[in-house]
Amino acid sequence: MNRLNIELPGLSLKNPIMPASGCFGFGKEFAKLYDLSVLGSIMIKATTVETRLGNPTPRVAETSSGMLNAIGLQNPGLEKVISEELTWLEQYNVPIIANVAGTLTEDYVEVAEKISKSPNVKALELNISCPNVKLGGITFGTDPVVAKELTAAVKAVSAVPVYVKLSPNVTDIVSIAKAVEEGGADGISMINTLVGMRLDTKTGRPVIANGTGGLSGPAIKPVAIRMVYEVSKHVSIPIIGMGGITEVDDVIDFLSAGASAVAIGTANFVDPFICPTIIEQLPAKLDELGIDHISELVGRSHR
Amino acid sequence: MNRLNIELPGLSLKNPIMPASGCFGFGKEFAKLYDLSVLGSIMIKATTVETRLGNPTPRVAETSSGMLNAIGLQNPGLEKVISEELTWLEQYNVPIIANVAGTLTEDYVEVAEKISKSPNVKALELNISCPNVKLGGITFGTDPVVAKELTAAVKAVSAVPVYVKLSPNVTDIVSIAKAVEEGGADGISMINTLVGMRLDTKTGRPVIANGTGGLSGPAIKPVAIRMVYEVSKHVSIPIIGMGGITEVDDVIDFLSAGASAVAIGTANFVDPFICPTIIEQLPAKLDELGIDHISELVGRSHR
Amino acid sequence: MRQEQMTVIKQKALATNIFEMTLAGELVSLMGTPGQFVHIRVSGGFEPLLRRPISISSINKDKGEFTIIYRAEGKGTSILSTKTPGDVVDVLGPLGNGFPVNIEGEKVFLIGGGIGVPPLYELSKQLREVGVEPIHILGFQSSDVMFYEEEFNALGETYIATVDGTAGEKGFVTHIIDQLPKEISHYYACGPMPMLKAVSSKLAGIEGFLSFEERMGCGIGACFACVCKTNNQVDGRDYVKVCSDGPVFKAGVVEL
Amino acid sequence: MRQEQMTVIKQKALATNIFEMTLAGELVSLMGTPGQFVHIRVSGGFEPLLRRPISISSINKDKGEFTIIYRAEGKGTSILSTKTPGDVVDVLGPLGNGFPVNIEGEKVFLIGGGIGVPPLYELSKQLREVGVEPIHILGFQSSDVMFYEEEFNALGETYIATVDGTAGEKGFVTHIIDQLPKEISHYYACGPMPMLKAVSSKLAGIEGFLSFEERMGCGIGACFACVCKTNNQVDGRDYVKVCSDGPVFKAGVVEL
Ligand SMILES: Cc1cc2nc3c(=O)[nH]c(=O)nc-3n(C[C@H](O)[C@H](O)[C@H](O)COP(=O)(O)OP(=O)(O)OC[C@H]3O[C@@H](n4cnc5c(N)ncnc54)[C@H](O)[C@@H]3O)c2cc1C
Ligand SMILES: Cc1cc2nc3c(=O)[nH]c(=O)nc-3n(C[C@H](O)[C@H](O)[C@H](O)COP(=O)(O)OP(=O)(O)OC[C@H]3O[C@@H](n4cnc5c(N)ncnc54)[C@H](O)[C@@H]3O)c2cc1C
Ligand SMILES: Cc1cc2nc3c(=O)[nH]c(=O)nc-3n(C[C@H](O)[C@H](O)[C@H](O)COP(=O)(O)O)c2cc1C
Ligand SMILES: Cc1cc2nc3c(=O)[nH]c(=O)nc-3n(C[C@H](O)[C@H](O)[C@H](O)COP(=O)(O)O)c2cc1C
Ligand code: FES
Ligand code: FES
Repeated sequence: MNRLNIELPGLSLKNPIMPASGCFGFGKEFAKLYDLSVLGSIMIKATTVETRLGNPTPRVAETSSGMLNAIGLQNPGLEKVISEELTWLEQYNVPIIANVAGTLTEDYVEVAEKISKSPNVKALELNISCPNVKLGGITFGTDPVVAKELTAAVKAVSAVPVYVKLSPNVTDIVSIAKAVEEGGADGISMINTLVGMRLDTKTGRPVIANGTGGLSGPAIKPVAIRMVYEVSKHVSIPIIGMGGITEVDDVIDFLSAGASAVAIGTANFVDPFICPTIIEQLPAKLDELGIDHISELVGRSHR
Repeated sequence: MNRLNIELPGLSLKNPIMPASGCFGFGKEFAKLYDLSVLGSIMIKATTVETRLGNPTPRVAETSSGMLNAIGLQNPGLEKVISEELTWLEQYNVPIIANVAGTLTEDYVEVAEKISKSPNVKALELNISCPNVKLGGITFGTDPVVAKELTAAVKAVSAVPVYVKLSPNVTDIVSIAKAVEEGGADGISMINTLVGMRLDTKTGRPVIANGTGGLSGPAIKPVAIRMVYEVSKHVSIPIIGMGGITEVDDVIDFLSAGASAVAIGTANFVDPFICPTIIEQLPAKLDELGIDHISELVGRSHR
Repeated sequence: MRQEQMTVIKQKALATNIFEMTLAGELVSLMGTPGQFVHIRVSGGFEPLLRRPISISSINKDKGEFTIIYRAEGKGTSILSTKTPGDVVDVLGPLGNGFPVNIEGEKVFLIGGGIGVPPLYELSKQLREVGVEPIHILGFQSSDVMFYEEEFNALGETYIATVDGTAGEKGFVTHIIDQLPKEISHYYACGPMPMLKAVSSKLAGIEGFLSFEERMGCGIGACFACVCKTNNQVDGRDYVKVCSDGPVFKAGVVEL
Repeated sequence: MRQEQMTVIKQKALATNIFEMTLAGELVSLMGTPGQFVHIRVSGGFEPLLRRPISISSINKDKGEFTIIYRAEGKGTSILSTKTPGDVVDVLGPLGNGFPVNIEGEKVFLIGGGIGVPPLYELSKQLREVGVEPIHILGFQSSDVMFYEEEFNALGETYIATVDGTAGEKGFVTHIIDQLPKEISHYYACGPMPMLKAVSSKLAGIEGFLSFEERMGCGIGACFACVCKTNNQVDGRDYVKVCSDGPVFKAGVVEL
């Protein structure tokens, strides 16, 4: 019996574990370390219409139990992602979730329409929450009306289900979640990074060239759990939860809070084998909790 | 020469270091450990009109580089705070900042009017950002219009300058800051805690009886620095910065980001001598940075 | 109360995940009543961030040493269990108000459950010194995690209960209480809340002292983390703080 | 590339805050060109969270050991400096592409600044093995933080510059370069960005290899943290990743 499989719109997951967008590139590097087919899914790096060079360096800084990044959506652009990266990924038996980004609605629509036709792309992740670009990104994710419209526009063209990735940098995440649900989203992924900043104590200047960056890692887990908990109470579409997962217990917590699957970001930098390690540890954890199938954990905190 | 003194509306601070509200009670316990007169100021526990019993326990939980609390504004009530706590504090040569909380505008106004007449209360801190009470608190801190009106109402009755304590749980903290400045605030204190949650992995239930709690400690420092940096660019009233300070370098960072003084919360639980220790370390730190007076650091990151 | 970098003198595993650690320093000179606790910072960084409250289980003023007994369970106590003699540990204490020893009485029950047992050891010693005869009733999950049976035996009658029956009576401390004559003037209890509840209702009518546990922040009374509701007002308040008003309260004071 | 819990064989202070550490494990068998680096996790927890990139400074395949030389400066490297023989350290490596050794040439400059010096040591050894004569030009802040002068001397001509003049020439490596005949086929440089800039403009026209530093996340090419702009397209890209395309690039490739 497979005790770990999860069925979500567009996604038949062997297990609920996947690397988070931006923390795994397009898989090539990690493929040198382990067989990518063990993963539930892969959320590939944000893709935009054109090639993006991203922000100046330094782009990362360490903080207490966390890190800041301001990569700035660097990616080779839609064409190359489809022709090179996604094609290369076809050798693995793993559904891909394509992270879609842009500046204008048209950009999102173009990327979504084209990338959703790639045979191994089984779902889109609409990135309306990137804090590290001046235009687009997070601006779409902080206003419910705008978020809903964008979701609807992308849904209209996408050949696969659409998950919308929410920003935690909002007063009321539930209202954004409800709006994207109304806009036709098939699921939600959350959370993206919190906007943060680190200064160089000697000079007083920001460490990251961009000034601010996105905070990720264990430091943000309590915020992520809270938001997943609240959103799952108010929407009926599934949630892919993330934010600070570093060990198997964190996965249990996200599922308990109401996520149906989880993504692991920063922890891949700390321990490149973290995804397969957690996948291996899950069955024993289920035994420990006296649970047959992992889906029984979903939303347990509400019951 | 005093290299550490800071002049702020209503406050002549010997140094820019003060314990944050809620992490120091009314000073009695720490007075057993050191002379409170060494402190720049003391931000006393939130005071409401009536006695409050607060939330059920457990009220605290630990997280990575942080903690959650849901005390729920427990306090002995306005009368007792004035007659017992503030009177007792008069023996120390230290200006008090009274943290004012309530459910309705009238409550805030009543507490502000009365407590601001206590001789050692030199400023008020308007708590529009407590995440741990069902009514009042944070609801005032997430809407600029409401925040401005409350500020104006309190300013109208307060005998001393009013600092408004901002919540980080908002989409646009600058708009709230500007609103309270327009409402007549003499200063801003920031940040209060981020709303978070921890689950018990075994049971899936929230560890804190209240469900959610406020996240504080080093984990939130990057968020706090970012917000102080942004707000200080857009308002002309001074900022008392806080969020995750545990060592002297953190103080430098907050000043660099634009704060004129800082408050220390959670770190008092970790090291009860943290405030006097940092005060002692500051002069050597100024030497190291080649700076004569601490005020030269304020807003350095913008220059 | 003081904060001190104390030196580890001894660290010994008593049972599965149960450790006994002896620490030396000047702070010991401030220790008095049994049932007080210390607030320990197990690492210099933020992993973990908060201190851990642990009861003082015995005091040796002559040597300037005291002992704690703790279960290595979560992050903090696991780190504590890796310390070896010569290491220093950041201790804040002694904290709180302990068990009263100057009582009028001849025989008393000392009732402990699991890691609630440790403070009863110093209590028992001090009671004997003032001529009170302690009868120990100690409950554990199983024999694996049982400790100090002999030490308590040396101080007075000792009854053991284990949930799984692997040592002593099978069951809870209340089963033993049921079987013993109640020829006591007082009882003292420390253990999980359900035990305190059961014990205080079984021994209703006899003056008792209960030691409570609550999650703590500051440990010194400043943060209101560890508050318990009281049945009646205490000093004009409807609540007490476990850390500074307790951890020991007269039975009946705290709402159970 | 592999991840391994490697064993500390030796830890030695070479100069003020400069440490030399030897590690053993199977990962050494994968090491090849000099100039590659390892990505080290210095603690099991989140303090600090990220790995630290450190160059391989010498390789001993027979013994299955390699050596790093690092400055204990911030959180991570300070913790690393407390490790003692027998401790294990989590190492990911070898990473990146190093300095090419199979060159056509007789004499080369090896130019290092501060903690950029370490990888030049293995480079120098390997160059000598293929019959190339290395001339070492090493810059340090002051004699306090200077290391490996003798080791480099044993491999070839070695010139030292210190900023404060406490050892060798007072000034920068470029002052020494100015004074030396440029009878070299290639140069290799590793050090801070301003040094790389100055050196490559001084030696313009000679083929050179520069090793770069950037803040890193993953260290393996997946996160785009360590990107540098290139002067011309490389494999159809306007950028390179220091961790996986570098850290060594031909002079002229990366925008300085
Ligand atoms: C007054 C008092 C005396 C105590 N005496 C002893 C003793 O002598 N021996 C012993 O083994 N234990 C004792 N405890 C319980 C002990 O404090 C906890 O077992 C310990 O804090 C758990 O820490 P951890 O690192 O193992 O767990 P973690 O799960 O890492 O702890 C996370 C957080 O929860 C808190 N916490 C977890 N469990 C408890 C608990 N039961 N009570 C209070 N806080 C808790 C921790 O302090 C920490 O802040 C006492 C508790 C109190 C309040
Ligand atoms: C390819 C490469 C090879 C290196 N080889 C060596 C070597 O052989 N010896 C040596 O002493 N140092 C070397 N460094 C620099 C070394 O990585 C940093 O000094 C070290 O990461 C600083 O960590 P910390 O814990 O002391 O500082 P912290 O201030 O705690 O570091 C905070 C964060 O910034 C990063 N960081 C800080 N300084 C640097 C830097 N100069 N380069 C990259 N990241 C940095 C850290 O990795 C960490 O993520 C190399 C760097 C790179 C990129
Ligand atoms: C270096 C880095 C790059 C990221 N890039 C993206 C991205 O391109 N698109 C996106 O939606 N999220 C991106 N994220 C956010 C992560 O996918 C994830 O939401 C966040 O980091 C929280 O998870 P974590 O704490 O496990 O890292 C990035 C995060 C990091 C650390
Ligand atoms: C236990 C606890 C109680 C608090 N109570 C209050 C309060 O009564 N009023 C208030 O304005 N802030 C309160 N705060 C927030 C702190 O004053 C401070 O804004 C926050 O903790 C961030 O600072 P820190 O990271 O240094 O703790 C409380 C924080 C903690 C941890
Ligand atoms: S733990 Fe802070 S008041 Fe008791
Ligand atoms: S450090 Fe991640 S790509 Fe280089």
